[in-house]
Amino acid sequence: MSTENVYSIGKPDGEIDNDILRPVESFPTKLWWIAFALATTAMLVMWGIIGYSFKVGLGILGINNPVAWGFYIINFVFWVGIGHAGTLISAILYLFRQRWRTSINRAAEAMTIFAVMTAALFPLIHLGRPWMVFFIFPYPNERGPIWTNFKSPLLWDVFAIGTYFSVSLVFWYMGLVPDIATMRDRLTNMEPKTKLGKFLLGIKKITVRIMAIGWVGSAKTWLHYEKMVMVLAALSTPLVLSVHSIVSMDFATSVIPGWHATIFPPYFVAGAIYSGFAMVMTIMIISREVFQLKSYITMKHLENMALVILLTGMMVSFAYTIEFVVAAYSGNGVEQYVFKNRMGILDHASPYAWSFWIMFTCNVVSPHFMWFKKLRTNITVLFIISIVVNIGMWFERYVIVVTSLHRDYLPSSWDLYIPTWADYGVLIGAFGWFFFWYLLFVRALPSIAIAEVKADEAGDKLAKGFGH
Amino acid sequence: MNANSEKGNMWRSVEAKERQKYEVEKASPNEFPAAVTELIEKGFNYSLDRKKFLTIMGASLSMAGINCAKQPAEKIVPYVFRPPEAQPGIPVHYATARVNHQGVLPILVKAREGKPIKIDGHDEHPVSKGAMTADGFAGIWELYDPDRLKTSAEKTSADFSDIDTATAIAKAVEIVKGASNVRVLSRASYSPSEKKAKSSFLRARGSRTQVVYDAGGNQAQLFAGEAKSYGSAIIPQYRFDKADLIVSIGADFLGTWITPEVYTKQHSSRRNPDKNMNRLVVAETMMSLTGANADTRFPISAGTHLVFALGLAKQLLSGSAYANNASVKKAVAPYTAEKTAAITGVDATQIKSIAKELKKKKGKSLVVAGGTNTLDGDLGSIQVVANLINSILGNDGKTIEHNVPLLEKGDFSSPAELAKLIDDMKNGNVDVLILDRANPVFDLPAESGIREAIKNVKNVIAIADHKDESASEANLVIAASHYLESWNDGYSSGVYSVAQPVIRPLFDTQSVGEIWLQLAGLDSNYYNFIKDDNAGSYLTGSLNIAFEKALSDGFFVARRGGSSSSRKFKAGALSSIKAPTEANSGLTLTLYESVQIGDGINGNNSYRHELPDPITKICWENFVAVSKADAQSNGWRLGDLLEVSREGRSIKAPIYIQPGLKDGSVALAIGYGHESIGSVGDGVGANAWTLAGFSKNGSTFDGLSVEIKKVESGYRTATTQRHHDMHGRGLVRHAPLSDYKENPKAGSIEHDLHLPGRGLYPVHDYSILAEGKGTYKWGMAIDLSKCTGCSACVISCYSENNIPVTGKDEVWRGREMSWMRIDRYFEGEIENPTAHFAPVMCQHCENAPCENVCPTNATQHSPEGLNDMAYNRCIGTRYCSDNCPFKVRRFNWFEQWEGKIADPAQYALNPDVTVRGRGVIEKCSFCVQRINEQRQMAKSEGRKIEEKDLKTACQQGCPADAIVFGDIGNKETMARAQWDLERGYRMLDEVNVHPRVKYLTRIINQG
Amino acid sequence: MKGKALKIGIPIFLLGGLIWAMMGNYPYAQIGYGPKQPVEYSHKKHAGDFNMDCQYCHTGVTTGKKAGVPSINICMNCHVSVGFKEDMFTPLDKLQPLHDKWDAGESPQWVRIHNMPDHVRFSHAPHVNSLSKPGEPTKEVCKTCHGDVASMEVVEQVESLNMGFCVSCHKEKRETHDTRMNCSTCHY
Amino acid sequence: MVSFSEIKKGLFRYEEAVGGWVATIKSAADLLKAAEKVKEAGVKKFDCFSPFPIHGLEKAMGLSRSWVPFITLIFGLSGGVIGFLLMTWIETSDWPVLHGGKPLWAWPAFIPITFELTILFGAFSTVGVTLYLGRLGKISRKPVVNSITSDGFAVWIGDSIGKDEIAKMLDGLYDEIIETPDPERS
Repeated sequence: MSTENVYSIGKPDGEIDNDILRPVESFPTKLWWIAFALATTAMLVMWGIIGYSFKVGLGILGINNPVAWGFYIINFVFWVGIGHAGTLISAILYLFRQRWRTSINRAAEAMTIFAVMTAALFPLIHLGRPWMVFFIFPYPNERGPIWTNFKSPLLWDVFAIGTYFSVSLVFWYMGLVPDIATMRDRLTNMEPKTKLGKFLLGIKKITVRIMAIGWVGSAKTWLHYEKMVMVLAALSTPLVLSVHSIVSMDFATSVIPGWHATIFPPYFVAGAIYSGFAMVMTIMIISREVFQLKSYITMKHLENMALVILLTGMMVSFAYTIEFVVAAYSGNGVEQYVFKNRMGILDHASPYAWSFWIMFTCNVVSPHFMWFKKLRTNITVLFIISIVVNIGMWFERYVIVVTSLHRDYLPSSWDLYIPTWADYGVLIGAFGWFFFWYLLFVRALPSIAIAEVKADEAGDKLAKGFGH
Repeated sequence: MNANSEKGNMWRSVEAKERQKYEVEKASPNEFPAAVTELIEKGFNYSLDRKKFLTIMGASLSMAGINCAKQPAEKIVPYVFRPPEAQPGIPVHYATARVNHQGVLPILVKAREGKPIKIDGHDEHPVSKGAMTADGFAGIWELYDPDRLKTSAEKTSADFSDIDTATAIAKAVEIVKGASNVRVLSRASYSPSEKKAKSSFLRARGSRTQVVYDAGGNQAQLFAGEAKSYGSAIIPQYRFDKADLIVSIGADFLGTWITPEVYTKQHSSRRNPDKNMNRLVVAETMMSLTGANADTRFPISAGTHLVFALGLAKQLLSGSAYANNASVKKAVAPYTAEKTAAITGVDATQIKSIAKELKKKKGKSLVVAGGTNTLDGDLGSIQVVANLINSILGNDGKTIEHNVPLLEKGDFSSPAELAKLIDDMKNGNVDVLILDRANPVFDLPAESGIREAIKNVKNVIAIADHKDESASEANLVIAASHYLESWNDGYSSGVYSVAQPVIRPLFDTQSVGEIWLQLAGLDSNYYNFIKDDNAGSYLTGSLNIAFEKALSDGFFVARRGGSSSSRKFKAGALSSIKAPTEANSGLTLTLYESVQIGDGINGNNSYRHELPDPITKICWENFVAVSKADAQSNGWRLGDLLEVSREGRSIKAPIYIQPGLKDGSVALAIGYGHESIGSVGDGVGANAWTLAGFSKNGSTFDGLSVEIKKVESGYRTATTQRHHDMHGRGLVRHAPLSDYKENPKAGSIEHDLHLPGRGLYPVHDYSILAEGKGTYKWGMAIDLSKCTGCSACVISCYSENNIPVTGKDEVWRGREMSWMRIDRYFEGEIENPTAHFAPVMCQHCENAPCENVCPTNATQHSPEGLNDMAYNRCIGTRYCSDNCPFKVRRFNWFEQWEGKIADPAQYALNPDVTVRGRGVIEKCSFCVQRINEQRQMAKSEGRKIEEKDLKTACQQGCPADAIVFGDIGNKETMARAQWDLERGYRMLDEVNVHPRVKYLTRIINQG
Repeated sequence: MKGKALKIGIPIFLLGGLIWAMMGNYPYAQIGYGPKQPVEYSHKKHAGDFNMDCQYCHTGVTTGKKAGVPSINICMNCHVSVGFKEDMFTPLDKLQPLHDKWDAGESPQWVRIHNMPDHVRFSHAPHVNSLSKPGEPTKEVCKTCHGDVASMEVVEQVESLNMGFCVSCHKEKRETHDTRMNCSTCHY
Repeated sequence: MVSFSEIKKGLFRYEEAVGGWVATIKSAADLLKAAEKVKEAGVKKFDCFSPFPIHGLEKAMGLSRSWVPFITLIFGLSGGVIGFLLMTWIETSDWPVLHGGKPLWAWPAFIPITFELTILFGAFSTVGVTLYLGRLGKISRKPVVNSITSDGFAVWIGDSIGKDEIAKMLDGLYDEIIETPDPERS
């Protein structure tokens, strides 16, 4: 039974509430305010650029004829990838009864929601005529009706991302309900000093009461609730795998050398989990430092994540290798050229080889430090690697999108892709947008699933209790 | 005031043969009679109409979703009297001609609602047979050029003030009356009436009053050469279609030389590998279009064209009629094969072998020489040698027809006269200088000192269409009309053409003919003048009837040429010839004319600038072409800005590393670098005339020794193609004639042998799913043996399909909008590569990758095999463009029209093609608007479309007849015949997209 | 009780409204648009009472893209002799503007009623020709899209003339009239 | 094979804890025991409250297993089928459109959307039915004891039996027994 005890916190339930709800119930720290200010500025910059591009057109970006997709789509794929860890943790690890998930799943799910929100932004703003976006929804209209093209991977995306976002959102919220109920009942015995405080508290009380949808922890409700969580987990598992597979089909179903690859779906999923876990780790390391949650997010948690990163990292490396093997074996000159061009081993210059080698070092080399217990239990190392991995994963998408497009079939149409200020602005702004929401989340809602932690704790006690 | 109005009733279309009466005056008080029908009210005032139309267009584009949202109330203004053939929505075609300093170009103008919207070749013309160049098609935008002079102007004190043209002319008459020493400086004219009107002005003032010069020098050189060697200054008809072996020494007859459109047609008619195919050998410095199409090309050092000619002559001399002629012997003596090889850089054996070939083809060969890039300071010298060679080979009279010349009575003045005039001007001996559409300040070599000289002339009167460099030096500028606005006539190669106005002058301008009549103090009715005083001497039969006919046909064949006896060559002409006797050291410059800009007289046409140079694919710029070795030895790299200087004068231009350019040779295009011609042309490129040499024997464009230094790096040169290597992908396939003879599939490469079989889905059979009975199967075949890459199709496509110009920066980013482009690849070693051209437009793949990925159904396949593009359904995901293996889909990155085009440019838009707004994809539609127009007609008449009725813009534009479009489902059609040729292949067929465009392997006749 | 009504009523109302809008019943659809014209021309009188054929004035309808608004001389074919007051000189008040224009050598500026967006291409000839049956007056065909103009004092739009309108007809006539359903039929 | 009655029984609903008595319990273990006792005492209307799910509690209370997944199955499948049929109808009969030489009924291309719709319908039906069966959304509802959502446990007994009877029933397991106000009566 030692496996259970590793994660047991050994605090009374009341204590747990206090610890986890501290950030929610106390006034934000200076650190938080600074972070929030930065995030918001970046976000506003992004909206400014987007507004401008709506006004004058996408010409302000660096994309051109051969490379018609640039930073926007790269970011889209990147953020969708990030959005995978959350559901994975809350669903797959749940089904595998991995107890260590309980301390991190809430935050991870939140991260998923915001990552998908960020990702979903890009397909919209990269449209030439965003105000016409309703054309991609198949609804009965006065134009015939003319429907959408159900054979288009982009339409699959719409359904996949839509489903994924709504399901994860619901899953996440339902998970929150008991904890919100806890907040609700803690607020009743809270006394504000100032008039303003009274007013704010009033508002908070009402919102929390509404969000708690009258949860009172009845055993009958718990029973259905547990089943629901189980079912949603079971549904989310194939969903999470399908989403990135479908995103990968945007590329895999095309005819462009470097995109046209059957290995893409599993390769993308692995990559997604890889980057997702890296992102979770980054955030966890920060929040356990900032919110004194060390006893909940222990070294053991981080170590487990590190191992997942190592595993998926090797899967991704394997996928890279396969790509090259396939190209070499295909006997297709164009395909082979593209991969030589990626690596920069041509008789003439290949302008984007550097991006490939950045990706290679970050994604293939860096995870192997995790083999050593000394390193994977060292916060600094973990933090650096988790960030390096995400840089690598961003460049993976850069390699796939840009290097494949800029030199495809007809050398006559080959051209360069040179990002502009707008591209960079939106790239940074996207992070601002993501963290804007995440920072609000950690202030407003419990970032660890209280009820689940308690349940696990009780589980230990009961186990003992029944012992004698 | 204006002849056109009363004579409106003379307007004719080739279609409408019977005569109807226009009531132009009654139609409306407004300038545009036909324009008013069915056009929005704003249209009533021409300064607004189409632009407003566009505004609504833009609006409705963005409101396409909520389809008929309230639109601004439009007004319909019908005719008072509707001329029966002017039916709203139905185009009217007028047969006319472009008569200018380049010669006479017979054209067919398509007008909608009274506005010319497209210029096409005149198929029925006996000589041109409908051939056109990019230059010809581009004319439509010169008509609607917003920077054209809107009225005349007069310089009071420092700057100009507008006055109406009638007064301007009156003033001019006054000025001239008073003046003692009046001189006229003009470009050549091939309109008999114009010349006559002018001469009646000149007669009073002595023969030497007028000086005619040739900026490019092609024609002057030929006239001079012909005069020296045969005594009469004519330009004979070169019959490229009669010659089995063509040797060109510097003459770019497929691109810029004399009448490239005619020569291209003739040449391409002999590029059929199945029938006695001709062979083209070219010796030149800068790779020209002709050189790029040569079966064998000799790169020679700059300034050695003449040497090559002499060297060739020497090889041929032995055993010919001129073998014992002293002066001939003397002239060619120094140039043994070895010597020539040493100077020109060609292999001695090659010279010998060419000579051998020529000897075999006596009377069936043709040697042409000349062109701007061969002007060596002694006008016509190279022509003399070329003529000598042709006389030796007995080609004169056979492949060179002189009894009915292409152009006769070349009225060019000798370089000496020009030099004299400039001296007189310098010394202030000229009271009045009349510039007749001439821009000497821009296009005379700076060395001539014209810039300073013109300042010393008391009164300069400029007849011009732009306030160009010279006009801005003038005291009085008389606004001249565009050729589509004015009556005129022209005479070339025995054919008399009557040029009729297709629209009344957009601005307060008058045709040059009228202006001269008035200056000469005659009745200003130019129409009468043409008809009564001139036409008679060309037309036969009753004048009225004959003229009517000439007007409706657009031409009248006055004299028919043909082969004849050869002329006696005056060997004496050779005595004066001086050619370099040793190889030149250091960097030597040659100046050439570019296909798109020519001599730069139309430098304000954005479409000309956007059209990439056929060889280098660079646009919006002229550039310094250097050889790779020179670049490396001097440490120059692409993106450097070089300063070329000669005798203290210098210009800056970006570098281009030109394959097939001899080391030590440098090339630069003339015609660029306008300072004041308009918002478009100003400051585009550098004026190469700055470097040209000038003497009383003629200007020097070739063999100028220059210094070059790098002044800046990281310069952005706009180009539409950055890679020139095919990487062995068999995109443009080619095979030597010998191989083709054995194996008709020669040149096809291995990977079509293992084409992928069926994929996940069964192969779609279009013949089955085609809806209904009256169905077609559209397809296109492009013969790469014929295609010269001249880019006429590209410009024709621009004009037909309302394709926007994006400008230098956007092209640099790779955002040019051209629906069809001409891919150009180099093969072989960089010293002397082979160039291959392939026009690439949307291939209308049967398994189109673009269609599968469009989420909104904006692009889908018609049952007839067209790849449809519905702009108003497109939301701009650009996924289709990503997934297009040919990258032929273009995206509107910015709004290209609304608020972007200045009045009256909007009139050039084709009302049958939607003007695309911002944020949508566009691409070649196989001119679906033409297909549908024909279909609608056919349907309402209950028949099928006939092949002759339907041509795509590119097909119509191709002077080489390389492009054939039609119903490939129908066994009878020409398209099907081409489609079925064994030579045919589909580009990227290994991707299994099944294009509906077939390319015919290029066959090279290596002799 | 009242709460329940709201709970169910509001969503149903919203959903219904949405569907209604989707089906193209926009408040601003052009149906019923019949502006005042510079000359009070009555189709009822001419096409209805006098039973003139549409093609007498709209000459292009079987030969061209556009039906064409008659040039003023067509009006004058008759109105030089008809439509005057008793004194046989002064035209009826209704016709005064027509005569003024005629004398000034100008055309009245009619207000366009049936108006397509600029990205739609409609050609009258093939439609009219393929729909008209031998021996039947043209108006029978015109009715399909323009309604019974012969009975209108002031012409107004009767059909939405939106894409759905075109497509529905093209759909049902696919077999009988060999109509085409792909984009480039109308959009190019 | 399960009978529908069983499924129906598995879709039992939450009933409001109004009227009757509430006994607060110290620990989860005690709650289990308490539930056992109450069940054995044959009390009809009763319910247990805890801050977190306790395994075995449903057995102790004698609740039958939840059949929520059955709803998921039904809606999930119907979602998929509806989606696939809709696409088939549109692509083949309503407005057939040629795309890149693919057959009109390119069923493999419909699979991703079919799958996503299955999940979507399944997930939302699951949540919906849970909210319904748990009677969630009644925000005015108050917990029987305030500490329930933090560290308290409680048993509610709705049957009309005396306080001391309950005390006897839960001997030693509770620390206090409170009467819950019944809005109907007061």
